[in-house]
Amino acid sequence: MSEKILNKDKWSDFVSNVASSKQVWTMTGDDTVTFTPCAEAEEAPGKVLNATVPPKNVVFPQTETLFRFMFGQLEAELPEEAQEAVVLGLRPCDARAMNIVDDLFSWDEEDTYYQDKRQKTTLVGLACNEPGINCFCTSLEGSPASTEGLDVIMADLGEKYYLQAITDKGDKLLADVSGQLEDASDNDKKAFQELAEAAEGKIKRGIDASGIPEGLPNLWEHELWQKVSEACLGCGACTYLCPTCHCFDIQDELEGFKGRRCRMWDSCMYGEYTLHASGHNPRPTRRERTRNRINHKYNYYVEKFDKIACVGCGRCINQCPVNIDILNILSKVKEAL
Amino acid sequence: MKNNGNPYIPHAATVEEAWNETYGDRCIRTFKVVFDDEEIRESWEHRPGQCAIIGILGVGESMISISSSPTEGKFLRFSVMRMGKVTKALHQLEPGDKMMVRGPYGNSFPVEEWKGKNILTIGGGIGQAPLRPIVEYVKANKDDYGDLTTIYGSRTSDDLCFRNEFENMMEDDSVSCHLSVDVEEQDWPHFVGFVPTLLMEVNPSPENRIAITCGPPIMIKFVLENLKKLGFEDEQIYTTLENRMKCGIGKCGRCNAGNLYVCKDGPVFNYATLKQVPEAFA
Amino acid sequence: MSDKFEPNIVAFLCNWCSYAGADLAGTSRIQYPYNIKVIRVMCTGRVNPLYILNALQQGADGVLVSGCHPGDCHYMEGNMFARRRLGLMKDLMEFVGVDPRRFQMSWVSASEPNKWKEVVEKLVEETRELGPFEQFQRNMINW
Amino acid sequence: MIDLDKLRNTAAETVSRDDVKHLVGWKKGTFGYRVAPCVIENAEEAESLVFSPLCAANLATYITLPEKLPVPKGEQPDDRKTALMVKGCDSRAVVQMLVEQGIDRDQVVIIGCSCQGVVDLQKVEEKFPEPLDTVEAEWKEDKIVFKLPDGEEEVARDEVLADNCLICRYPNPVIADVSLGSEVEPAKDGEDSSVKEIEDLSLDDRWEFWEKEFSNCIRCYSCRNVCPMCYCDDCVMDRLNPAWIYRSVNYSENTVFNLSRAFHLVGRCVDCGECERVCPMGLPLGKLNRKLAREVREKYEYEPGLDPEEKPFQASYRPDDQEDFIL
Repeated sequence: MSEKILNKDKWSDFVSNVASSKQVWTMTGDDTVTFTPCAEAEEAPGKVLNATVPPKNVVFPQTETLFRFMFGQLEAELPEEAQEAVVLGLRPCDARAMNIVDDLFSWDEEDTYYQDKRQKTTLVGLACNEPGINCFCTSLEGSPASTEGLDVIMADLGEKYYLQAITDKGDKLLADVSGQLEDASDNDKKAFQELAEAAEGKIKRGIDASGIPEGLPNLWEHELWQKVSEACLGCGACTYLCPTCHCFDIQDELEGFKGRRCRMWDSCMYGEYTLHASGHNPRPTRRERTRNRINHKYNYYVEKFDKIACVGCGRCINQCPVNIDILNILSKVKEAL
Repeated sequence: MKNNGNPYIPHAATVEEAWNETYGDRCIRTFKVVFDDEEIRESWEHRPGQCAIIGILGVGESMISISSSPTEGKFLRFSVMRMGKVTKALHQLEPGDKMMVRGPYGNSFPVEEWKGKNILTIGGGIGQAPLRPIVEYVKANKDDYGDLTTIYGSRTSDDLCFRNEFENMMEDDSVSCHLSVDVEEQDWPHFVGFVPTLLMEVNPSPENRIAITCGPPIMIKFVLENLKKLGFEDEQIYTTLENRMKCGIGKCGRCNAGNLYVCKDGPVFNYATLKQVPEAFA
Repeated sequence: MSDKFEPNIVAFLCNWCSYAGADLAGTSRIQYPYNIKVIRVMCTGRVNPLYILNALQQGADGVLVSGCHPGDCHYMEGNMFARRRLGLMKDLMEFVGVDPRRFQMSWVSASEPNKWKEVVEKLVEETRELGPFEQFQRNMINW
Repeated sequence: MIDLDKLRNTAAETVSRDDVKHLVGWKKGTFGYRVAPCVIENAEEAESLVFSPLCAANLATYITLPEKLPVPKGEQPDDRKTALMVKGCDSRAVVQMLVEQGIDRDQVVIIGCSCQGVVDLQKVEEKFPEPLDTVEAEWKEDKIVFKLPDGEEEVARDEVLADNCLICRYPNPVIADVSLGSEVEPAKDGEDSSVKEIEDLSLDDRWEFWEKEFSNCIRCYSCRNVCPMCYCDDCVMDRLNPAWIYRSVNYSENTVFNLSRAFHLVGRCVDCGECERVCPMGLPLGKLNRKLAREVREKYEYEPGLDPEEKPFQASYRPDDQEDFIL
């Protein structure tokens, strides 16, 4: 796989070169950073640790049209095909998250909307040199420079980027824009590896996740769930901002006689999520919902796809309005095992 | 319009017949529905116990169990209780109107495994709708199975579903059919009392018998207790779970009861598997 | 059809006064612009600001809420609550950048068909001048 | 300044009363500048309570937040009181709930703590990046002291206080069964200058500003769920039949959601700043509420949450209310 070097001063025409054929998504915004499509990006990425909203909205948008129709008629008109896209500067943990969620969207029946976008998206990840205080990717088989799920991995070597293609898609992308790239030397590669180890050492938080997936079922009625969830507000922040959360709702919308069926993100922390039309709710309080959220990621998903549906990005810890900390919950679970 | 692999596109279907089983605010209306598209009508096959998602474009869709057995013909039957936005819209459909159907979803009753066994169905209120396909399937393949016993009860006689079918099942001696209403009513010839007590009255022997039950959670709780008293093993007891479902194909993540996805691993569950999942009866 | 922009105005009229006033305007053959689409409510106190936002969202270019003069309210104080509530709604919409003339309120009693005609004409004129409402309409969202 | 032992003893006494179910207070967070709301049931747990410039959470929302489960047959509902610690603005929220009969007075035991203003985490992080180990903070006259891992840092209050605290009019609790801490004098200028800035913009610039903000909203409803004034059982925004707003997330539905929510707080919002603090997308929601609160104060001389006997703003009127906008 090809290994290239890109000088930072050539960054903007590297982006516009890629943008000429593909839709480029990069981190934009000053205080709240999100992934948005933009034709050209002036300054190089990396000054912000991670986007508030994960890049899952590139392949699984918050609101997505399933099909359009005219009210009273039966023809369903599909939306246009997705266009080729490149996500520039996402972090390795978000790419691992996409890898985890891919299994669900191709489980048994293909989700054509997700697969169409996923296959047409090339992920160019930026390794973390300065992990955040709440990052714990190393406890879940991830690392600040992991290449799992990525097509190209970039490393910030100071005034230039070291690019290494991981998949054929990545190779092809680097070939398409070889104009601004030069071949990487061995000490570039060595610098990349040193940076990777150094970053791994800077991760302070973590949890020994062994034994949690198997142990969770017999903690069903444990009182820790009440204790950790009593401050919870039941808002959707932790799930909307979680890269491995994939739950959605399907609704019909009408505008005059034009109609569409669309799906949008939903959160298991809302009360209406499991509310039956009869008024019965199998998960009536925030205790059950918090228990379900943790069990889904650390037990149910493991049973079905043999992967823990958490990549340790730390967003739910950073963004929770009342400081409900998943690592704190997991350590309580470990104690109670 | 074929959906070329897109699992979310529903198919148009015409309501051939529609009638009200019960009246009042939570009334139940049954629809006999046939697909408009020839190819889909032929290529569609479902097994008893499976569900389909029916709805009206512009209103929404909801998961309803198919209450007709594949042996009855190329149509689908749905019995819908009037509860929310979609079911209220469905209840206004008259013969000739259109609804959108997609599916079939979920697993089915393991009819192969049950060959040669006696079948006992215990239903309550709308709970009889998911059980009707297995009753019709067993009646259609009488010689593959042992005897068929159906127990069905509801609050009052006007809440009784499939009244005419139960009437002629009473005459048919190959089926031992038992009806009940909760409260004494004049000119009600059959049993009066709750379904679990009727079950103890009928006192079916657990010998080589499969019990399938479906109905309000409170009824299921006592039926399971009585079945244990009668000596039924956990593996012999089946039930269907009715959680809120949206996508039907295991993606939207909301139908899980514990680690079971009701739309993929269910809705038909063996009581032995359900026992390990405390959330199943939440 | 004239090529002038024909605004689409939704009016919530109180059943006892303004609706009767508009009805009287009709029966006494008073001509007033047809752009107004009337929704009868039992009292202006019943008009929830969410209706105004919803109307603007679904294609209205202007919204009018018209009810009884102070003191005439069939329910004694419905219009008083409406005055206070919808007055602040106007300030909020103006603060967010919606032109205040998009949403107006008026007192029209059952015996004032002429005032009803003036109010409607003034409203249609102002909304025509403002042009179509394009700030948070649903049909501008690309599906 | 409130000394912690007095606070903890009061809490311990209150929670051990047999007519009190639990006490809602603040405790040290799990990392950095965080302080988490906590529910304590017995006296020992009272030891973990703190009160510092980091205690931004408005605990009044925890009176109505717990879901009321159906009581199994034969059992009595647990109607013991909820005790909670309130700052000045939080206490006004409790009073406003009493005014609207959302709760009744004997359902709560209120421990008032006079507050010298809580910090805005973003402002603090710009000065001192958030460390991993928990940081304690204290008021010291007009400064705030942060005990960071590598030494104490002092910074002027006005540089790090939250916007609504800079213009706080009621730092001392307006209602309390037990009040702690000495009198704190309110801010001199009680007006929000940023509201004035937006008002001076032209109409189109204002819409451009708010359209960009509302397009960022991801409708996670943190602002609604944190707000003590949003305690309806089923919110009109969640209705499906009729669906007043659709669940799809775009600037049209977001605008109507945010405007309606701001409007539902007219004459009710006590400006505790929680909606702005918890919004993950950083929407300046407080500006909407403060603009409306100023209108209500100037035009109708009404301030919410001061006197439990007062009539609710939207359920009362005066004959000479302003009506120049009416044709």
